[in-house]
Amino acid sequence: MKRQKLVKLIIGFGLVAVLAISIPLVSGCTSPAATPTPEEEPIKVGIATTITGALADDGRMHVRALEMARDRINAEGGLLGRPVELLTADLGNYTPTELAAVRDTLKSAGVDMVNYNWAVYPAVTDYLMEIDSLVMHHGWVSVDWQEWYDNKDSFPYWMTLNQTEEGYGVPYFQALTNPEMVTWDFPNKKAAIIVCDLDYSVVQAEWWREEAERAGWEIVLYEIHPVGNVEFGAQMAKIRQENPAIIFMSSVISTEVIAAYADFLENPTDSLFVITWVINKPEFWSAFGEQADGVLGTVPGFFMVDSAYTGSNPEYQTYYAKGRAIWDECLERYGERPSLQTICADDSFWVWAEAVERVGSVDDYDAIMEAMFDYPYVGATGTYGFDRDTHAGSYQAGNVPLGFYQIQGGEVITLAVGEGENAGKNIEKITDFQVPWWLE
Amino acid sequence: MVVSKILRKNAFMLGALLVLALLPIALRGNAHVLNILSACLIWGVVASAWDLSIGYASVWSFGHIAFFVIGGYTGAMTVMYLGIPPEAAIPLGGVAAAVIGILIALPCLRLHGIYIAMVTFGVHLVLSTFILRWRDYTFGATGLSGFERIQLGQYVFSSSVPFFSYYVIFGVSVLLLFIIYRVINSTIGLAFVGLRDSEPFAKSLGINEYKYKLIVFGISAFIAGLMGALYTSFYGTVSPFMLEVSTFLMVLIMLMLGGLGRFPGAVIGAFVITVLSEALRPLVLWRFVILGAIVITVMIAMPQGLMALPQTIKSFARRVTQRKQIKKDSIKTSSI
Amino acid sequence: MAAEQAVNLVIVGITLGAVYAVMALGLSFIYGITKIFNYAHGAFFTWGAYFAWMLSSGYLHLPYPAVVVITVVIMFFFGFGYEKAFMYPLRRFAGWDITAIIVTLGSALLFDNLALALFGTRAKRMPYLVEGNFVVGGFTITRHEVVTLIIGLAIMVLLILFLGKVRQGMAMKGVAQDQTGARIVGIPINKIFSYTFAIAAALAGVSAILLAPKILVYPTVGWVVFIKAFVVMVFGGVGSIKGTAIAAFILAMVEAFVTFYLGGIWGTPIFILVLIIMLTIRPKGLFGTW
Amino acid sequence: MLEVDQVNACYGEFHVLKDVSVRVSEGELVVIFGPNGHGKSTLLKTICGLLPSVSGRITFDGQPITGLSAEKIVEMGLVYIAEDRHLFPGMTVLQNLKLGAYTPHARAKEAENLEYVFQLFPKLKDRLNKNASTLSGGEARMLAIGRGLMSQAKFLAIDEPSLGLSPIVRRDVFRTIKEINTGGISILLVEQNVARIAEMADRTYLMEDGRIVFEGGKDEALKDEHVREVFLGI
Repeated sequence: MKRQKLVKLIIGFGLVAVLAISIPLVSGCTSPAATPTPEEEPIKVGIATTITGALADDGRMHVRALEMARDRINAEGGLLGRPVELLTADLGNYTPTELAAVRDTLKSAGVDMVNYNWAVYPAVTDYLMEIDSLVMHHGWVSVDWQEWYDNKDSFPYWMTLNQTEEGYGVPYFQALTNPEMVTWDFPNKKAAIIVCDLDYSVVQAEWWREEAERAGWEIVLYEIHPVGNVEFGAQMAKIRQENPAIIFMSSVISTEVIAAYADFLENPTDSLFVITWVINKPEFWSAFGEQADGVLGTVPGFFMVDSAYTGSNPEYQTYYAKGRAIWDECLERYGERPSLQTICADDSFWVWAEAVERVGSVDDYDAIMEAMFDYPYVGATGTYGFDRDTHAGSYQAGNVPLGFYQIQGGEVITLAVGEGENAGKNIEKITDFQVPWWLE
Repeated sequence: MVVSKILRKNAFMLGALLVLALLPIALRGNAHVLNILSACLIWGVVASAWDLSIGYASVWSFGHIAFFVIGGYTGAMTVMYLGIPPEAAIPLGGVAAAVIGILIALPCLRLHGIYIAMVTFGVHLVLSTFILRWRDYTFGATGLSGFERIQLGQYVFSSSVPFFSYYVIFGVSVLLLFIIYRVINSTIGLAFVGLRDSEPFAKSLGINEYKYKLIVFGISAFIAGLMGALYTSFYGTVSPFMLEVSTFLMVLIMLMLGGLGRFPGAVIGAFVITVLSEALRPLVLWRFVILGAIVITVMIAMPQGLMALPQTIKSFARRVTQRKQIKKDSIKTSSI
Repeated sequence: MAAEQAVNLVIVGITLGAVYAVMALGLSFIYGITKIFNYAHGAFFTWGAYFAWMLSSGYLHLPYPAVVVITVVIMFFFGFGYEKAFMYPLRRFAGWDITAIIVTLGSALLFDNLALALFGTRAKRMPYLVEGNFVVGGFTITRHEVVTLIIGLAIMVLLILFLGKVRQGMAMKGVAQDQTGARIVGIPINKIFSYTFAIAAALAGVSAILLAPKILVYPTVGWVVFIKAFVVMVFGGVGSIKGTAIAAFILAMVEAFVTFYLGGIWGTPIFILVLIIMLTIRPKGLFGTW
Repeated sequence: MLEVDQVNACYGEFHVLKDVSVRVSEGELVVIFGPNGHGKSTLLKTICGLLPSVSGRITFDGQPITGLSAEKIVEMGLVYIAEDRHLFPGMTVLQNLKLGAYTPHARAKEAENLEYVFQLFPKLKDRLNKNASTLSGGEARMLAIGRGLMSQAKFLAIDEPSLGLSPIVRRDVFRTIKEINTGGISILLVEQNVARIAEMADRTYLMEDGRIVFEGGKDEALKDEHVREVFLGI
């Protein structure tokens, strides 16, 4: 009897000991093996992004931008003569355990900057602030930014490239009904709105709806569906009955948009199919090929994907040249077009790199931020002048152009670009609108 | 004499507790590892509470992750909107979960097996709708964060203060595990097991099935909810992401890998799965493929779960020796 | 106009119902006959969809009838192999049914993530079985929906005939009702188990082919359908084909009408509420037999 | 016809059968007596392949059947009729009988066997389309035996056929068993109820605590002192 207990005891201790030993081994994986001499010690850039989970595609696009930027800068002799090293941490499905792991690994690795896309999940902001290094966030989601803004006194080192979410529902509706852009006689003034139950999408839809109602449109369907929903049969039944001139789908989840559009295609109505953010994602157009032709969308930031900029605006020509370079490199290196995520991540990296070069140090965060405030940065998606209060390069669709797109011939073509408060009314036309094939 | 007997009888558990209590010191407060250990403990308790229901009472509740999340939201929201001190909010999370647990137990009273599973899983499915709809208070899919945490002098209970927080979680976990242990070995626990093993017999002894179903739902939901509130307070955030299938799947695997109805098997399962899933993180996309393969292999090799490992070996050894003995005997008799 | 709306909704309900029913029958088959609750059934659906996708728009671009046949055959062997590899080795021990549950959990984890690792998160689109519409009177019905309904009903009729008239089917029913009894009369239990999984997997494959053009193919797509199939199985009562079919149609109609009138967000809650009310009246589902 | 030689078997960790040897010749009706829980049922289950044996040899019709699966043994014509019947409760009497003829071997003779079963149990014919769960105890017993016969049995291993039946029904059942036996099917019967069946048996065994403690020919059992002591309390 005694021996049995002893055996149990030994097994118990053994098990816990094995666990205890294995944990440090695990965490050991992330810490560098040798300490190089100070002058060639790499500058560490942490990437907090989604490698797995539903938004893995965005994460991949994000990481690609930084890989390209790293190689470019290292080929030119590094930043301040030091090589740049990337450290990717996976936000996965945003469970708290994962967030804590991201924070703990990046913090213990001692990163000099954290590059972060967006999560519509303010808790990520809380965790990234605890790393205590400079955070370059490339925006569009005000909840992430708002969480920082509410805590800005305790953590000043947060920079947001774009804080434009609320701005772009209104100009989007304006652009759609702008005869300069959409040359199609609307058969009626009815719109159906399908919204994904995420704050980001709901806010946009609300603004879009308000503007539509102000313009005298009738909203025949305003339907918020659960995140990840893929069955749109009932919604389409209603749409088929009402036959509205516009179907507006406000969702950032590509799967939802693809499913809804697939259902729509089964028996199309006399409507424009209008989407938001997903238009820039290769996920969407790769699912439909030519069948995606005619879908309209918008994305904040100057993002000329498949169409060339032939206008006269010299600023836009600069943006276009930069964006085109990244676009070509991405296509060559990864065999796939970039999404806006890629271009914006690139901008957010170079804003920082330029400021670091100017200051001559990576860890003097105050000086780096001062440099950002003082010198606007001209990137591939716009000119970013950082505001001392909001820490945002562009605020509420302010100084960064807004692009309106249509898929034509399987490619995302820019129809028009607008800027400022009247981004949808006062547009620069780039390409002719095509009446979607199902309306012909 | 009595002390030494208790010591000997629970050598395994006491040894494990001692190691867990001393580990942070040995690790010199390594934040990453301590947070993983804290997660192990939290999931260990949740899985054990769930085991109370599935393993001991054989009530196939699929609502325990929902109870966990309900506890989390209650904890966070009472602090945010009612200004209740965070220490008090944590047990409140448990109470809220227990109330919902008992409410959901009512339609389950007449049901069995998979039918209970479905009704309780219904809570899980419906909960996210309510969280999303009640946007004004729950902030929908964005989740809650930035609420007040427990503070003890200069120490804050948070995953960014791992050393202090680990001991808080350790203390609460040990207390709750002790309660679970006591429940298992009490008359209530015996009634659970009786109902599980032979319902007609248990009924003939005057054990009221309905009463015990309500009790088991109440206790296990309470513990799950309390841990949910603790988890929320520890990580400072709660969101409907927790209701995704992956969490449900992982905790159920922890529980069953350890062995159903074999306290503290669920805790061991939680440690193994949590540590493994952290250890496999560098594999990125292949991580859960490998984890799934490990789970399958382990279960095929050890069908009774990890907790039954010593027993499996023992009974295997006994069977082998028995067979040898029988063979020897029959040779003897046949030679006569 | 109101009539058209109602008809449209009924069509949505019926087609969805047919697919849920086929999926739920597979789940119910496995649970009824082998007493294993197969968590990996969603993964069966996912993989059925991926196989179909690979054969059609993904890589091989085969004609659709060939895709259907090959997918069903692949899924049949997938289910067969799954049982042989993961379930059969467990059966040497007492209490294996519990162990089997965790192995199905583990394989759900494995297969879902295998799809993720191999094909990425990006949703794949599948073409419709048949393109185009029928216009009957004032109503437009897509051909795909008609085909879905026909296939769904045909499968149910075939299964009823199989279980009632065919010796192998009766043997399956026998195993479901009394395993020892089945062994006594010489029914090979191991084979029956394997074929049960094989048939269930093939059914999951069929529902994947029918539903994937509408809801796409991505690594976690199976869970969406699995959960609905689970509700349908419980609602209809385990083991009853009739019950499953009726439950599938009722629930799909409820879902379609609720989504239409109250919004998509209320689909699931009402779905669950109907289930709970139903179970309070009949604790074993509509026609629970096994 | 059936030879059980030095068989040992375990139920979980309990050693139940200890060096059991039993023999049944062609056309014989052999009865094994013994108190409850002393391994009689385990012996039948071991013979029929429902339980594995640890050691020993079982041959049937001159072929070793140790370790064969239950379905192979049934196919050979050795059919087990369980004490707790194990009918298919959700199926009709006819469906139960048809499933009895599951093996290919039995399928060929299905009609013939069905005829024979109806001849033995005319009552079953009236209940053909009733669910098995609605049958009375005696009818269910008949159905169990009938289903066994449908398997084209050469040999029946019957476990306590009289359990839970009224004396009149019991007599009927025993008479039918004898009739089957005279029809040419060998039978190994396990029974607690000595008095009636012993008269019909060709040979008898007594099993106690997993061992065969007595073996005797026709009518010898009732004369044996030990048997009388154990069972008749004399």
